[in-house]
Amino acid sequence: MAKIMSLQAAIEEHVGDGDSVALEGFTHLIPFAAGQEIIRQGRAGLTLIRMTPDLIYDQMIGMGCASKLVFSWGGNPGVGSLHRLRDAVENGWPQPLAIEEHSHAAMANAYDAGAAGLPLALFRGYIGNDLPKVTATIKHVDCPFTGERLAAVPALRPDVTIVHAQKADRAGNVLFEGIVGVQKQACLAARRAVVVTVEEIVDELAAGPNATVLPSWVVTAVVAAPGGAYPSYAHGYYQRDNSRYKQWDAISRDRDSFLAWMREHVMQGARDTAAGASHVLA
Amino acid sequence: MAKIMSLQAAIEEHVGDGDSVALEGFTHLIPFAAGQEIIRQGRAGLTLIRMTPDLIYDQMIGMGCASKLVFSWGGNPGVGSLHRLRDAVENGWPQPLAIEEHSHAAMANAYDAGAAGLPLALFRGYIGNDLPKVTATIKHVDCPFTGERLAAVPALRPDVTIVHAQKADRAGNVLFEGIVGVQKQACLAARRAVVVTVEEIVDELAAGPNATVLPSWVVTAVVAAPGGAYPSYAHGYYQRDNSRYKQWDAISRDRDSFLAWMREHVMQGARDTAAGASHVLA
Amino acid sequence: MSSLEYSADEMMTVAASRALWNGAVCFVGIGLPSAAANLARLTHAPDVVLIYESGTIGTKPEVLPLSIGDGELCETATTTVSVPEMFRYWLQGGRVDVGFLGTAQIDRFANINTTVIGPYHQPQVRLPGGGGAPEIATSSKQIFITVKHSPRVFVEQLEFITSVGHGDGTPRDNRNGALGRGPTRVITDLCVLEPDPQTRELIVTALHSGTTREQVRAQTGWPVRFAEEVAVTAPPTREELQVLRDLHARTRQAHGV
Amino acid sequence: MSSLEYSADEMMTVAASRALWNGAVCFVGIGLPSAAANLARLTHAPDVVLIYESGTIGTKPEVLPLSIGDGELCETATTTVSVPEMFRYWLQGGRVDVGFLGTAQIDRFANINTTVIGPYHQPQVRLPGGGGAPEIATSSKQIFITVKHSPRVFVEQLEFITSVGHGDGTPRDNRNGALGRGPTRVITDLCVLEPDPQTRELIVTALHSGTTREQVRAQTGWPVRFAEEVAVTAPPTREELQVLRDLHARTRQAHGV
Repeated sequence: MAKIMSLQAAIEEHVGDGDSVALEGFTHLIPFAAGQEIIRQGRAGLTLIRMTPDLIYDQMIGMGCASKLVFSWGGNPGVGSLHRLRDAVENGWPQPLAIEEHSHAAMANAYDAGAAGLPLALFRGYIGNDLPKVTATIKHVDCPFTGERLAAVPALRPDVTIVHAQKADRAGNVLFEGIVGVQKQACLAARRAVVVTVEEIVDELAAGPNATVLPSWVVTAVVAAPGGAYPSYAHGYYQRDNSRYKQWDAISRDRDSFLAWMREHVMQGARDTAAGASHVLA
Repeated sequence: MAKIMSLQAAIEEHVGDGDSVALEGFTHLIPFAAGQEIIRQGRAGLTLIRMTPDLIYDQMIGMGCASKLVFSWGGNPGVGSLHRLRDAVENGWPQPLAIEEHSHAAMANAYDAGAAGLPLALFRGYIGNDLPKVTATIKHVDCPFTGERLAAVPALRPDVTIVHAQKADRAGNVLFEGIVGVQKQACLAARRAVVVTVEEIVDELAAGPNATVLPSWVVTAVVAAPGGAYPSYAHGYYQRDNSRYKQWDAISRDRDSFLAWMREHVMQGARDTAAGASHVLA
Repeated sequence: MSSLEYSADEMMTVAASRALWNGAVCFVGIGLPSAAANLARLTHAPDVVLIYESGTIGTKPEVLPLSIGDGELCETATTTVSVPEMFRYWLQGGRVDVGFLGTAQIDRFANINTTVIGPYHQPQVRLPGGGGAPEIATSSKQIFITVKHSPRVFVEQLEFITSVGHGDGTPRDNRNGALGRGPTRVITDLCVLEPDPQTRELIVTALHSGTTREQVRAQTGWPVRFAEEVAVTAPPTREELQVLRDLHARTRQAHGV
Repeated sequence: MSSLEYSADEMMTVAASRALWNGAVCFVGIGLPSAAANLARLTHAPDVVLIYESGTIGTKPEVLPLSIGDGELCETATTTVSVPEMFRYWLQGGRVDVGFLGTAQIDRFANINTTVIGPYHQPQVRLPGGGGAPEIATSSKQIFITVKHSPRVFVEQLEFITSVGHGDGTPRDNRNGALGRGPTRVITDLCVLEPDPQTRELIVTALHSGTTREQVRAQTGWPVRFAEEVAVTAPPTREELQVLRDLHARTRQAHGV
């Protein structure tokens, strides 16, 4: 059964140095508040897993939390580069970052396999491109019925998965709505803990019979974090702050301006999340 | 784009002798009206695919529509045997019936693989039991990462899939709610045609963002068939007629009483479906 | 306890229900397992999580379902997923504490047959088949089986293994891929059997109150052995009986038969 | 047509939009492809089915999304599925008529690179990577690519193939597993290129109205060839321009920048 707790306590208890951690949310419901709490708590040596690292991993990488990144598209959506990710890969700043690079199809299938308790995902992919030359975890399996050669990748099984959702009820059942991405799969693939931040904790989820719901008993911790997906968005609560995504390009391009921004908006308290919460109220 | 048409026309146009046909619906939303129309039109030589043959395949087998059955649980749920299925398997009446027998996990995975355009499904199954000795399509694949030996079955790709749903809109988009079974997978796995009977055709589906919806462009024909799942049920419309399932045991136990019942309730017109429709109105 | 009147069937259902603990995640077969699992939920294990293969998770039916996919199961569930998701993410994903099965036949190693009596290709009796059981048997952390005792059910040799128990008694090797411990308890209308820790053969570990060893021997198709210490199953309590009878009464009324 | 003022970018988007037909199922990349696909939907192809990799199917956004997963895409969609389902059932399932991609670099066989400039392990410029493109490129029935013409984009040799086009020009063999025909059209701000039916090298099949062969040659990093008959792309119509400009204006307003 999920335990309802504070964000600080949830990260303290469930995320340790050196863990492999997936903070998922495909453009929508990105768990910024949780990622920034990990930064504030100074975690290091993490293997960060995420299809689209987005601003949150740019921040975590730039602040030195990560020693490895598993990903499939590392840009600032609609804007351009993730400069902190680039600086780490191109120049090893603030520290070298190992990368394991996949396609979206591979990572989505690998999460699916992790949720399904399989050791591998099989799919029609990695045909004719150079990714298998640089990513050691890509293999192939021949279909015993047709002879077709299919791509295989190991299941993704993060130690801890962290996601943001719209609602939990008081028992800790969680509802996701809108663009649901790979959140459910990433949660069900976690080996040790599933931490879910939510916009609000309610008496009744009022979900349809086939809504995307995680039952309480597969969730470790539920955290009320209104605005916790800001500057990404929470369908039904607030919109994506596209201007922030655009501003990030300038903020993050330079190491000093990045550090100054992080000090002001993240390290001295959850001001970024508060900005998100104010969007909800607005 | 789906074409809205009559049940008779849809079956005439899309189901031919010798086709492999999946009529799916896991206890809920079983497409009885469509199956009975296939009987009325006298189709023969069909390969019938269904996880739980249920009363509808018992009727189709007893009326001589089928030469082969692919299935994973062939009982009358909560009641006992399917006597027409047993008579075909045990005594070859009204004609011999080849069977390809699987577990639910295998068939569910095989539909999933069919929907996903894969040639095979891989899963952890068929361990320690005798099904692989009698079902030739069960093979194994070794995981290239862990060495684990996993079961493999070919993807299910019916020529035609037929399902029943609650609603379609006038464009032919289809909504399923409640126990959604393998309907979506079975539809997306079809090679040639997808026929959907529905309780009603409406202006707006009024579905949630993540409801189980089949877009019109993957559906071939939509048929208004109120009561079309009777004596199974349609969540939100009418309940399962458990007494009919129990009565079927006596009706179907004897060849003559079976034939008499079919003549009266099916062959002379869609009286069974009308009974279902009257449940809706009640 | 004053002496209550109860049937052997009621004793079986009550004994089976007691095996479930509060909070257990239970993948429920239809029939006897469903009655036992819901009795547990309505008595000592209110937070047991009941999963049916139709995709319903955390269901709390007011009446017993006739089929594995009755509407009641969906309407009272935490959520309802597709059948492929049920078998992939929830069962194969290793989330099930107890797979609760019935059967047509069982052998001394708790292998079960629900497929066929007689040769597969020339059956005397064609049974319904495996359904979810073959993989429930190997992906659940442990298996409970509940079935009425009779020599036609408890047989020396199965003609067909539909769902594996402890195979031929050889300790399971992880490499064969089964995740769980297999059958840990068989609950009948006469007794409870558990696998011998060494041989994995089913031995009687508890006799239901009032049952004799002779009765069990007479209803078992092999020379059944008894544990060194055989417990006695306490008879149903007044509450257990009341809740079970109410459940059956509600069910009869709801099903209109 | 009277002569209208329009930019080369507008010509590119309009030419790309015209390539889509009504009813086509189009898997849409962000940026230029998204603008072209939505322009098609708002002009000659109202029933084009737009799919974004975030899981939105049949989406009809009023404004262009900045990201592949803007809320607008979900709110206006027929349905929204999980990302694994999107890649498994919808893309790999073979349901996509046109995969519409942008790129950072492209070679003469329409292979594309969005991964890295310089050696992979010591990059000069680390690009975002493949995202959905590697499998869009091989599971869609055909691929359109739209990108601005420049010698840094149209290069003689890619340092990294992120998503395969026509490989080294050897005709595709079904056994390598790619389902579709690969890139059939590349639309730039100067021209349209298509693979030569024999060699599969991209050749210029249409010049946008007012563009010269010299301009194309100057902006292409290899000695580009021209088809025997080179068509001229009609300039944007008044309606196309109006709809496109309205779309961009609505988008600017909605994004608040």
